[in-house]
Amino acid sequence: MNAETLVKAVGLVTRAERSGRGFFRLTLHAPEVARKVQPGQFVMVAVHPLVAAEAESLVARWDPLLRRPFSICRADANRGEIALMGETRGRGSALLAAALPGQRYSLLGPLGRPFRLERARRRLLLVGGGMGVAPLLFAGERFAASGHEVSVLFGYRTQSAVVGWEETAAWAAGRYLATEDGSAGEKGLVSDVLRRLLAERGKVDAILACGPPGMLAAVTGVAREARVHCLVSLERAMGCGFGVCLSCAVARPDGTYALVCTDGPVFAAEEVDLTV
Amino acid sequence: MNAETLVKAVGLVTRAERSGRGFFRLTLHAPEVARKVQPGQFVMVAVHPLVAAEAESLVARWDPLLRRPFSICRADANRGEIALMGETRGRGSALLAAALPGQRYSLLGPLGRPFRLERARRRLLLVGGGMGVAPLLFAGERFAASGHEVSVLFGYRTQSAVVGWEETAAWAAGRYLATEDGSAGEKGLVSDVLRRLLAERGKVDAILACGPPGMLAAVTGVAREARVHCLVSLERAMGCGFGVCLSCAVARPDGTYALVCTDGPVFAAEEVDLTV
Amino acid sequence: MALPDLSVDLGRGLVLANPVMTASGTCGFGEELARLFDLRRLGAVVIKGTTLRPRSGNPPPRVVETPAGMLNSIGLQNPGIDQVIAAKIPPLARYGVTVIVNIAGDSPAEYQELARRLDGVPGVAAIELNISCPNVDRGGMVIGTHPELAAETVGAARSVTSLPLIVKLSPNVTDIGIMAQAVVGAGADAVSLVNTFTGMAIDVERRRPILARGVGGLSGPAIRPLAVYQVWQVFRALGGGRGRPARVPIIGMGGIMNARDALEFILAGASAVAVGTATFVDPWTALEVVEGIEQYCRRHGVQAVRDLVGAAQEAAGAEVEQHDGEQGGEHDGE
Amino acid sequence: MALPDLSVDLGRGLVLANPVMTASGTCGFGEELARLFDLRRLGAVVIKGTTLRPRSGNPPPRVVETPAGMLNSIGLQNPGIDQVIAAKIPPLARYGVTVIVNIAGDSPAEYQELARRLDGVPGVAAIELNISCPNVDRGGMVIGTHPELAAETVGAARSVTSLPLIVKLSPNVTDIGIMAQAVVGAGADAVSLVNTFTGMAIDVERRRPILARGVGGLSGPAIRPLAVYQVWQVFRALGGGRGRPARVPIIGMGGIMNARDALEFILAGASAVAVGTATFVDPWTALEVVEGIEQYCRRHGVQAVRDLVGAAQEAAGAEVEQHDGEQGGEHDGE
Ligand SMILES: Cc1cc2nc3c(=O)[nH]c(=O)nc-3n(C[C@H](O)[C@H](O)[C@H](O)COP(=O)(O)OP(=O)(O)OC[C@H]3O[C@@H](n4cnc5c(N)ncnc54)[C@H](O)[C@@H]3O)c2cc1C
Ligand SMILES: Cc1cc2nc3c(=O)[nH]c(=O)nc-3n(C[C@H](O)[C@H](O)[C@H](O)COP(=O)(O)OP(=O)(O)OC[C@H]3O[C@@H](n4cnc5c(N)ncnc54)[C@H](O)[C@@H]3O)c2cc1C
Ligand SMILES: Cc1cc2nc3c(=O)[nH]c(=O)nc-3n(C[C@H](O)[C@H](O)[C@H](O)COP(=O)(O)O)c2cc1C
Ligand SMILES: Cc1cc2nc3c(=O)[nH]c(=O)nc-3n(C[C@H](O)[C@H](O)[C@H](O)COP(=O)(O)O)c2cc1C
Ligand code: FES
Ligand code: FES
Repeated sequence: MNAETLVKAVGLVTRAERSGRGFFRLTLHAPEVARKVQPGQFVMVAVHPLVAAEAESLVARWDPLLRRPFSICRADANRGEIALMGETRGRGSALLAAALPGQRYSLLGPLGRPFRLERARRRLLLVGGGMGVAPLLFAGERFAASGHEVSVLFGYRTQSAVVGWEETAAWAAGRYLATEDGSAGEKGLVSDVLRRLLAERGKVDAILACGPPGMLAAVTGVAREARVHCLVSLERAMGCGFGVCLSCAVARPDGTYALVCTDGPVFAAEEVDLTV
Repeated sequence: MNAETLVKAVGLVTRAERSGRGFFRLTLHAPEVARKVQPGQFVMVAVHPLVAAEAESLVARWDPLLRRPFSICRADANRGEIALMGETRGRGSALLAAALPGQRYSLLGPLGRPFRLERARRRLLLVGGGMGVAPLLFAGERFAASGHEVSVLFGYRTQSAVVGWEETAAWAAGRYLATEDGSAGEKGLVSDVLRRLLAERGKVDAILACGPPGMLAAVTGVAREARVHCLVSLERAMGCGFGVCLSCAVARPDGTYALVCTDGPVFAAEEVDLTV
Repeated sequence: MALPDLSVDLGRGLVLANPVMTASGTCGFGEELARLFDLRRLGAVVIKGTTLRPRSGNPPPRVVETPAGMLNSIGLQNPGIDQVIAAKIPPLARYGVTVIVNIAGDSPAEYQELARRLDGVPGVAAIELNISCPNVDRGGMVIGTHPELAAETVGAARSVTSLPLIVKLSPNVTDIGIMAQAVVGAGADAVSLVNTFTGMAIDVERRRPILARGVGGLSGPAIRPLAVYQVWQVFRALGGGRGRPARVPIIGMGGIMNARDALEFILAGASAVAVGTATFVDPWTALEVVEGIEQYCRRHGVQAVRDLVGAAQEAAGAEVEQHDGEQGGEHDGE
Repeated sequence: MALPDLSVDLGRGLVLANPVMTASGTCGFGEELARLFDLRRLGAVVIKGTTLRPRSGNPPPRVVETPAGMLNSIGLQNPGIDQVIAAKIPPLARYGVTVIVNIAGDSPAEYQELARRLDGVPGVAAIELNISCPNVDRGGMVIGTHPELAAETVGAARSVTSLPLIVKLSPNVTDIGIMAQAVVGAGADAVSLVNTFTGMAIDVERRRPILARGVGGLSGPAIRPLAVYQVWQVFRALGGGRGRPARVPIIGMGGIMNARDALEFILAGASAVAVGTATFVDPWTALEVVEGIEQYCRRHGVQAVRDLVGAAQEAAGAEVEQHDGEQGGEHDGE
């Protein structure tokens, strides 16, 4: 954990975009978080909008009780803004999807270990699945700005599930899109496309991957075979987000557990056992 | 209970007014309720705004759990609108105070027995204390429109607590204002002012009263002494609002209990024992 | 696919059209709900706890809201068994509603007398014995927490009626499985659980309990995980397991707000469920639970809802098993 | 007015600057919170449950959110007592934090060994015995639900250490007052309650319990009314009453989210409180509870927080009294 940097901040919604399929994207004014956050980090968001300051102490709403982890997909220190993108899965995300401009949300963050790469790893391939593209968008933009050559391979179930793809055009050197049903881009699983790309395109210095568990297991397998350094960003149910509840356990190869919130969410592929 | 008329309706906030002191007034588009409601009736309001219909089933927010009773203070059948006014007391009212135009709230209603008066009782005096003026505003407007002569005597703690007073000008024949500290209108308790008014002004055919328990006890005492017919609208903590939980008990003179939600909230003063 | 079969057999001839009932004390005597929807669409209606003599109930405040729940101490306000038989049951019965009468007494003898008066009353489908009342005869011992007293009470009622007897268990015990075994041994045809958990809320400004009587019973979503687990335990204590039904049917309740919640109870081992506090929030909840269960069955290709009873027990791995011993299945104490 | 005196004496020389601690298992070993605020501003820090040997914990999922609460089955993941003594306690102790070590074992002998190793360790202010673990020696009997086993366990620990012993009681019992009496009789200097309530959540789509181990412990605001009542009961069972303190101090917890909630416990009879799940939602909660209690004392002209302990018991009328007998104070069963 970059605990030194953890703050409790108020995020004022300046923009709330929604799509029919339960996708949402919130732009929040939260200057301190925007200044500190690094790609790969996340915030714990309280899903109830704050009420007027003088009434906040009265308003105990404990259901849902726990904050929800969301990756930061963009940060603009100058404007003091961060962006989150999400999809409606359960009750917490459904509540956030209903956020309106002008509402304020309590945030804890930035949390977790960011994507860290030596400068020498110049050619990066970001491999994202579904909503897993969120932290990669932030990482891609920042690594491209600091001189890396960044390509993206994003996979989705179907065309209407494509999210975050357009904005990669601004900074990605190569862009590969796949859908499971072939309704957009190439037909197939990202791991299969990845295998072919690594064979055809030649050298990649590091893969940064985020997505559903099955996809990550497959992608890390391909990377291992191809001996490409691979960082994965993991998602686990989180109670606290800062290392005290021990709920976000992920198995290490030796059978002990790491914590996704403080040891991760970004791990080197070999640090974790994604098969259990 | 006018159970025949109970519906579950969605109220769309068309206007949300707030004052610094935690007062709020919500105008809701809820045509069916607006059409059916009679003065003295109330609605049970779920304090969580509804989310998008397709997500509503996902979003179980059970804290606060219970709906909150609010009197209807205005109804416009033509526009399909009702109005509620309230003050921030605890968590439910604090949440409603934060309502924004465009949000939708679930309502059950209209509920309870309305103010009922024979036509012969022409001269009415509405005696309200604090937020208790809410149902009286609706009653005053309607009774005035149907040919009664309606006067108002509203009492508040202090000037900044005055609420709903201005709008009585449109229909009230006589208007008396009192504050405990004398910062607006006459200085004193409504019950004292009432005693004097009844002595000075002569005949009143019925008193309609609503306000805090102490005030109601005093007002009904004065009415009894003066032998004026008196209807009171009571408030009690309510679990359901439609007669099934038995939580809203109010003592009858014989020691048994009446239910405020279905036997009331409007009672003839002699039906209830306000001293216990 | 054919309509899923929602019917459930609760023993001694008590067959419900579907597994959803209202919980006692949360639907009065059915009058208010009957104005809102056709009560015959529910499996059964369990009416307000009825005592030998009329009771006017406790002084207010009688309820206080707590996080995702509420405490109540209504005090069994009811018009007494004779009035219930004379005036409350007939209209429901005439209409064809399946009526279950919840009774409460101070002693085994009182339960017996209540059961005797109900035996043979037209339209009464079953009796539910609410055994969480303090036993005055036994110096304040609580029938619902003492297996022998509970068994004695059930036996007393059993001896005077041929109506199906459902025994409603208190959750305020170390091992609810032992209570279930005791009442089944004494002749209960079914068990229902949970009744409310004892709790208290304090007004910190006035420095006193909020409820006039101090303590109250906690209901609502807050208790759902506790209630689901107690149903799970009782199912096992009554011999239920992978593919094996429990010795008698279980009626599960506690915080059911929608069909998903109801299915948790059924999958844990309940043959039927009851909707309580949710009715206060939305009077149509029980009906929506019926519809939601039917939709779930269709969506999952389940032919009969009884095929779901205890199904989560079958799926549960060895770890749950091992965890869940005779003594009530403590988790490891965090 | 002078600053209110917030200090509390928990017996055997354990005096805290204020009545607020963190609850075991909800603040790790203090490292994360220490980066956020000065832990010396809390009465004490109770560190994660520690066992004889290191434990890697249960497979995930380990937590599931429930209405206003959460179920956990972490599985006592901890590095083992030797590592805790060598690496976890010293930094906290050096810093001047009051450290209470929570220990968990499988048998009285294991608790004894844990207590023996902690005796004399610099910086350990007290030991909290978490007795809700299944007892493997006694065929799965649970120490926390059997008065004799609990007493034996406390006696075993008592015989090897002069440190203050706090015994953490399980709420999953019919009468927590009896448990409290048993452990106090065996030498406990204080009791803490409640630990989590056993519960379960079922994934209805997959038809299996959500937690990998099936059952879990319920914590959070949902349980607060139950926990407040259990503190109320224990206060009485230990002889507390109008103006009389309990025989040993009580540490109350269960769903405390803010100072108001903490005051409910104090007014019910707790001398100190612990903040658990709330820390997950807001890591500064415990600190805010200290400040809120101080403000409350000022606002109400309370000179010492100990004057508030059990104050709601004094206010409670005869009805609460009458209701709240030896047997654990059932309400009337609604
Ligand atoms: C580091 C990190 C970063 C993340 N970044 C993002 C991001 O950028 N964007 C994003 O969209 N997500 C992200 N996530 C995932 C996100 O946190 C989760 O989607 C979110 O927490 C889900 O919360 P919820 O309340 O919507 O769902 P929950 O209510 O927690 O439920 C999740 C699912 O489980 C089901 N469920 C819950 N209880 C039961 C039950 N008893 N029976 C049956 N089903 C049940 C629900 O229906 C739902 O489908 C991230 C997660 C992590 C750990
Ligand atoms: C028929 C009827 C009509 C009504 N009409 C109106 C109306 O038109 N306008 C209006 O404003 N109101 C009206 N009311 C009153 C309104 O319903 C209540 O003010 C409202 O329900 C309060 O809800 P709440 O959630 O804000 O407060 P609650 O959370 O219910 O709490 C009320 C108060 O008790 C305190 N409290 C709760 N629990 C505790 C505790 N454990 N310890 C200490 N304190 C505690 C809270 O802090 C708060 O101050 C009406 C009531 C009825 C019955
Ligand atoms: C206001 C109220 C009154 C109740 N009255 C009774 C009763 O008379 N008899 C009884 O057996 N249970 C009674 N109960 C308990 C409910 O039937 C049910 O067991 C309990 O509330 C748990 O279900 P729920 O969480 O869905 O409400 C009552 C519950 C409430 C909330
Ligand atoms: C994730 C988690 C882990 C816990 N671990 C322990 C533990 O190791 N030892 C213990 O005695 N209690 C443990 N507890 C129980 C808490 O200390 C506390 O008793 C309980 O959670 C009730 O308080 P709360 O509602 O404020 O959380 C744990 C609780 C949680 C939520
Ligand atoms: S989420 Fe709490 S330790 Fe990781
Ligand atoms: S509020 Fe439920 S009966 Fe009146």
